[in-house]
Amino acid sequence: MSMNEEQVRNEVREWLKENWSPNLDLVEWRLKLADSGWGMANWPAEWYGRDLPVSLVPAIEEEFNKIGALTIPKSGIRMLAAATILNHGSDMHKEKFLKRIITGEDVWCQLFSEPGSGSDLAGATTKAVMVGNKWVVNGQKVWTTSAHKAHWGLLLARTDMDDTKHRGLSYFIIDMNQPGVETQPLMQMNGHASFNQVFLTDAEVLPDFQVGELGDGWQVATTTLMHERRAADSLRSWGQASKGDGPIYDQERVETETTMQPYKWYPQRAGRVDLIMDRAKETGAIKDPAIRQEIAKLMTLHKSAEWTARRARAAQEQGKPQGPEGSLGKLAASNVARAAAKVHTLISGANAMLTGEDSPMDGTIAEILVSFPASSIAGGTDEIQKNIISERVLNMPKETRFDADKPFKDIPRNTVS
Amino acid sequence: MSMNEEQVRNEVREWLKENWSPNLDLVEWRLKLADSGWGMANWPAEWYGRDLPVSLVPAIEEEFNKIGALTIPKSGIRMLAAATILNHGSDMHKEKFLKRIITGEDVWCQLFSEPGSGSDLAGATTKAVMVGNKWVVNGQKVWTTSAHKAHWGLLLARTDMDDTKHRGLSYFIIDMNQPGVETQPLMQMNGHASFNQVFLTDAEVLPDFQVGELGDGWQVATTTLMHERRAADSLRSWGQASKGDGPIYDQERVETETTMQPYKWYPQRAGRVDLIMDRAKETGAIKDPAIRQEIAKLMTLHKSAEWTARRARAAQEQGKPQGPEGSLGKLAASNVARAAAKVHTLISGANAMLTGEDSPMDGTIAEILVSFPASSIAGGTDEIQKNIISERVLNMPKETRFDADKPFKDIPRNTVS
Amino acid sequence: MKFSFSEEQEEFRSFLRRFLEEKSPTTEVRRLMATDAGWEKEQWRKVNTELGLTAIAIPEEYGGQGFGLSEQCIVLEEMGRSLLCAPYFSSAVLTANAILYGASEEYKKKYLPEIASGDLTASLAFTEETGAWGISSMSMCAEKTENTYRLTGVKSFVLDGHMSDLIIVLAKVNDNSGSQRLALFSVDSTATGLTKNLLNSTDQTRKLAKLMFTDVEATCISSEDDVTEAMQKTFLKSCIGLSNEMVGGAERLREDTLEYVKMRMQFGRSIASFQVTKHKATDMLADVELAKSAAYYAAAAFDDGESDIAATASIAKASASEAYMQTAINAVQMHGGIGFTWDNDTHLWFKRAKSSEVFLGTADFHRELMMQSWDQ
Amino acid sequence: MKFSFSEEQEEFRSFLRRFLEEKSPTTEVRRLMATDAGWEKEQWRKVNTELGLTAIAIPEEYGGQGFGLSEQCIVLEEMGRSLLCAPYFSSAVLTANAILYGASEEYKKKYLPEIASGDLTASLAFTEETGAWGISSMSMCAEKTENTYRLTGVKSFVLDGHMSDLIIVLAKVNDNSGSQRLALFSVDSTATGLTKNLLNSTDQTRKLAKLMFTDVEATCISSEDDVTEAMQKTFLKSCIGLSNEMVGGAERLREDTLEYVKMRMQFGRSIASFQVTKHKATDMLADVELAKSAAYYAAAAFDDGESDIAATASIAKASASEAYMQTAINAVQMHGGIGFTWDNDTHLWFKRAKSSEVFLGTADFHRELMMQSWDQ
Repeated sequence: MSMNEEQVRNEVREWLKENWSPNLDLVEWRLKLADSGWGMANWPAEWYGRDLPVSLVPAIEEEFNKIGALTIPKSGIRMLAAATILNHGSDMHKEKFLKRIITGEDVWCQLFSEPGSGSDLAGATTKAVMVGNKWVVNGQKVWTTSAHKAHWGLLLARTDMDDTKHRGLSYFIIDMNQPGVETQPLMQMNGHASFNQVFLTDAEVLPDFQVGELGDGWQVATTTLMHERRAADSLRSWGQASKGDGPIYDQERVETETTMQPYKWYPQRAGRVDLIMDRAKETGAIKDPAIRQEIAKLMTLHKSAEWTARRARAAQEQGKPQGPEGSLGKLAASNVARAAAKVHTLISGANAMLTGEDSPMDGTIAEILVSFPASSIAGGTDEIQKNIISERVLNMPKETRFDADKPFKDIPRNTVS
Repeated sequence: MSMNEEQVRNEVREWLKENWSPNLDLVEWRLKLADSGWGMANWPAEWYGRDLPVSLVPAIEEEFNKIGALTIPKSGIRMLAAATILNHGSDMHKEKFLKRIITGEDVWCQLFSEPGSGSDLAGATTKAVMVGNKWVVNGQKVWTTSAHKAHWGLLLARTDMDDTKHRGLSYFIIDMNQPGVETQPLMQMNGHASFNQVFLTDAEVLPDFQVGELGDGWQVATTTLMHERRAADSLRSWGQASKGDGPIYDQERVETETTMQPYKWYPQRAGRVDLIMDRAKETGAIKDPAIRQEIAKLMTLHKSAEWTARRARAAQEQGKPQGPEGSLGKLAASNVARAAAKVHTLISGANAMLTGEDSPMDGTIAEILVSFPASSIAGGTDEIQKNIISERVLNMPKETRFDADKPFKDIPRNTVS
Repeated sequence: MKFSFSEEQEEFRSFLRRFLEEKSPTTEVRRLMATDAGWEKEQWRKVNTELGLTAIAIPEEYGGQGFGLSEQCIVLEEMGRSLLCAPYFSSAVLTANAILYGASEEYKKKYLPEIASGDLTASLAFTEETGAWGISSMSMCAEKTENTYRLTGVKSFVLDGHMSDLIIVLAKVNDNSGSQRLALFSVDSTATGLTKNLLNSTDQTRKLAKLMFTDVEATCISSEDDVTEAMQKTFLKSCIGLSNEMVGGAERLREDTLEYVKMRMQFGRSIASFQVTKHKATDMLADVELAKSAAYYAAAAFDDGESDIAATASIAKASASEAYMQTAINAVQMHGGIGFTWDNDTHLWFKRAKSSEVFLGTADFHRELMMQSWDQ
Repeated sequence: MKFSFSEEQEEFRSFLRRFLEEKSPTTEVRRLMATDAGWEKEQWRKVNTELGLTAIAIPEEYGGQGFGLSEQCIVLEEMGRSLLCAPYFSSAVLTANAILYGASEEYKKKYLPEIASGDLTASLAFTEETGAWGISSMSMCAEKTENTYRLTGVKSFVLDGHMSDLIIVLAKVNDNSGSQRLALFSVDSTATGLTKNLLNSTDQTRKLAKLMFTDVEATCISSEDDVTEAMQKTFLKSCIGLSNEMVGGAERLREDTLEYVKMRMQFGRSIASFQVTKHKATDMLADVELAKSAAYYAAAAFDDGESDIAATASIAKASASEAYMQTAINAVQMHGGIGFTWDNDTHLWFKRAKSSEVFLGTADFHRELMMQSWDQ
């Protein structure tokens, strides 16, 4: 343990002793964290942080956890907003938004994907045109989590049709509570509606709310996406509300539940390998030698994926550069989900046709069978993943681009989905 | 039955009655077939045929078979040579070569593939340069069956490095018995040497032996390849020497055996599904429920591939246009071969490690396990097959070409394998 | 064996396809699947009367058209393609065949003409709560009274069982000698003591019911002492029928997906121009075509009385189960996010693929059946 | 559990890799595999003495270096990578562990130091002509005489059995009570009545022998009445060792194939630029990396005394069997025709993949083993 870490731990402990109380109001407590800088210690001291290296954050959180003090949830779109604003935002942005991101009072959403640009985000066609002294935005966004509850949106919009695809985009923060923004839930094949469609009809954005320079939108979005990828990796462990008695814990539990609401079916999407052995024993399917083989195949895939993740984490903890094993988690998860759905089908037999209360485990098994296909699509399809791995990890040649150099308006595209 | 067919059948019967005898010498008999035109009845009357439509050939062969009269084997490189010569050759070529193709006195080989151009035949770099009044050829060819026994070779060579890839090629008939042609067997991983490498070092070709115009080589080669594909489809049934007593049958059996020598391992390459059930019963593996599943998977694949071929044949016999089912045989065969090798491994267990006399069925099983990978490579890899099917059957866009328009010398390529 | 569709058959198929495209677009499928019944009497009567679909494979002597399984499989394939919401598989395949092979002349004459005309809908109740598909694993036992039988117990996964006019039940009967035999019973859908529960099924286009019998009066309609063989024939014929229905759905999904990727642009090019998409589309073609061959062959082989028909039926079902589900997975994947939404039609077939994968037995189950018929 | 290689381990690996690249290029592999022996005493002694490879995992008290399985697995992985022709797996893995876990102190002291130094090569004869890998399926039975035992019967698939100085035999012994127990015996390779036949193996780099015993004198070396448990431990440790050897070979094949497709031009472009090639290369990476994780984890778990180690060992072996064979199939395919030729090195690993797929049990076999250990 470096001397530095010890010092920091001491400081945290001291500060917590004086400030933490489970009887505080959640926002009140978070305001203390913002003002002291202990909530986001790796942020600049100037902006609610303490300029500490990110590597010390786990130690700080450990000290919080020891005494049951609540930390700031590090995930969710609002943290992507914070990262983007810290990197590319103006002082006004930082002043206006960062504190309420820490307190959780503002809900954020991300307006990047469009019906016509799913894998190809930079193909966005939503337009922002300067009319008078305001940006006027028209277009349609999709796959937007929490859009209906959001106060602010991170918006990628085209400000120049004549420039190239990547240079014609700009990045804005848009007020979601205005007449030009209409939100519709988007129901999935599993009956849940985790996402929204957002229709922008002459929606307005003040010039001050542009992030980065005009035409730099793609670059700014890249920052958001980079943090999104990291956040996705930790999504599974996220949403575990702290355990404890006291009003502040209750408040946090409500917040977590609300935030996690759209993700309720995510464990099923991943295939619920954890249920396999019990289900096989309880149905007697475990006695079927053919099903035994399928279970064992699944467990082999699942365990080796898990060990691969552990291997990557161990290497990272040793400070080694990331090896190829670190890039395979998402692909492996798709394969596990698909294989698990197959095995659940075999185990459940005729019951695999049923859903809701008639289905095994009150619909959980049924939900797996209509949710697993999302694993290989959401957050970048398997195909896009394989392109990326082959190019970045294996150094294979990039796909020839047909859309890099010409004006965006000349690139063939779909106008609707 | 059309009147026409009945007439033809009568004529054949008459002619056979007068001419066929099992006591004839094989070449003598084939000369009769050449002269009468009954050997290759769909060829032009002028060139050893009778100008009959190809659809009548089965009826003619049926009449031959009824009385045990030998027909002309319709497969082998020499028939590709004949088809190419009939289409693109000069009268001199027809006069010089066709008769001895019918009699089988000349052996032919095909000199298209090179170490640097396997899937991409038009990338051939073997050069033919006119020196004085002869073509002088330098380069290396590979995958050449029977090159060591061949009298003549069908040669694709580059005559212009400045023209485009496809326009810079010309087509020649080369005399294989000359000092500039050196043949080496090419051993495969299964220990057989079905193919040769052919080294051409200042080998000579007379100008008369060019087929088609200068620069038309690729077009001429396309004819050869089209017939090769058809021949490949019928390879399985080929090589069944006629049964019968008499010197002519003995002669044909020797000829067939010699011709088939390089293909001895082809049944193993295809996976020998025919052996599966007996092997499973004899080893007791049939009692293993996991292996039962694998056998059933293989049989499902095998049977449905077989029925797909039957479906295609039935449609063809009804005169319907070829449906997609007709294009899937080769891909299905690769899958069957791979699956069969896996199942043979499971059935044989530890014995799958052994070969030769120590291996089950005197090495047959071992040969399957080191031969099956050729199924998905030889005659066009699975990848090339899938490109072709997606483009021609499914009408999907063609791969962008990087080698179509520029001078061949400017196209990046491997100089050696 | 003849193994290609005749010109008449092809014409019938084309006609039927156009007809169903018009009568059963997905808007209509979505409307009907959201109802408890799952189909509408009047609408179905109109379709059926015009085309005689329920009559097609019933012998002429029982008021049918007397065609073979091959012809009926054309109907099934096209219904699978259009996801037509109708009580066809339950009445005209499962129950009609159970009666045809297992009932006495008296009951064939009584029921088959009505099924053929479409006036009577019928369900076959054979599976129970274990969900086992094997005929021999039924446990319900009929109790003999003076003139009739009485049934107590539960049948489940009964296709259209909540709506059919007639329920044909497979149950055991205790012989005087103490041994058991299988018999067929007819039960009126309004019989006292019969409770019918519609089950929640993921595939809303295929309604399943749980039927609870409490001392329900039933008439024995069996032609023979034991209907095991008749039921096995019914089962394998239904498997072949289902396989044909399945390849119809798989083919439709494959075609729609191909059309979508050709239309969809990303990165300035059609996604159909990506080599990986091209190869996947080719794999899908191979999956579906091979499964089609097996389904077609099995139907023709049944009509021809082929001896290995049990294994052939299982090959068809195993092949269709895997091909349809794999096609559905690929179809969602190739549509991307939009393919996972409710408004996109892909999931309608995806769910049918899932229910059909399981209905009448998974591929694993049928693979074991084939091995049993080959390893005797 | 610690689950990453330390800097020392990584250095050892790099050193070993360079060393083996130099000493065991494929020209050398091809030369040695064509000999009956399969390896050369002098050459092997030189490699072994310099690096102490046979000593690495033998406890210090028996003349070894006392490292764990994890360290030995680094050696095995690198040997699998280079296809080193040496009697390592037979002596230092199979036999050394059988002695370590199953022999009495006397025999551990007698044999292990000599195996550690490399002066003694030894083979473990446990499988018989049935080729079954389960310890309990051995049938050879030792006959007790006054001072010693005598063996009659056949052992087969004995790794390096034709060349080893010492043969350790697993056989049953009839108790006075009439029950049977398993015991270990040592037999001198020159013993009277012992006939050693080199078997023709497809993978010429891995020599197998059939040993025929006719009344051969043997010494019982077991430490306990019954060595079943000791042999099971030996078996699962060997499975883990083999898995690590296998992922070494798979990784090498994967790398070589990737290098080849990057270099190979067709249609005016590197074939590595085709999307299908890129995705296949990614699939290969995933196959191999996941199998590596399982192999590494199993070795570390063994050293840590994890309770679920039997299932873990089987996961490692099943994963390695499938990944190696699949990698080999892809490697030949991606090389195209040239990958099918004898002169190209791909087939050397392809054949090792095939023999390793089967040696110590196929993936199917190990999947059933895992289920047995989870479903008790």
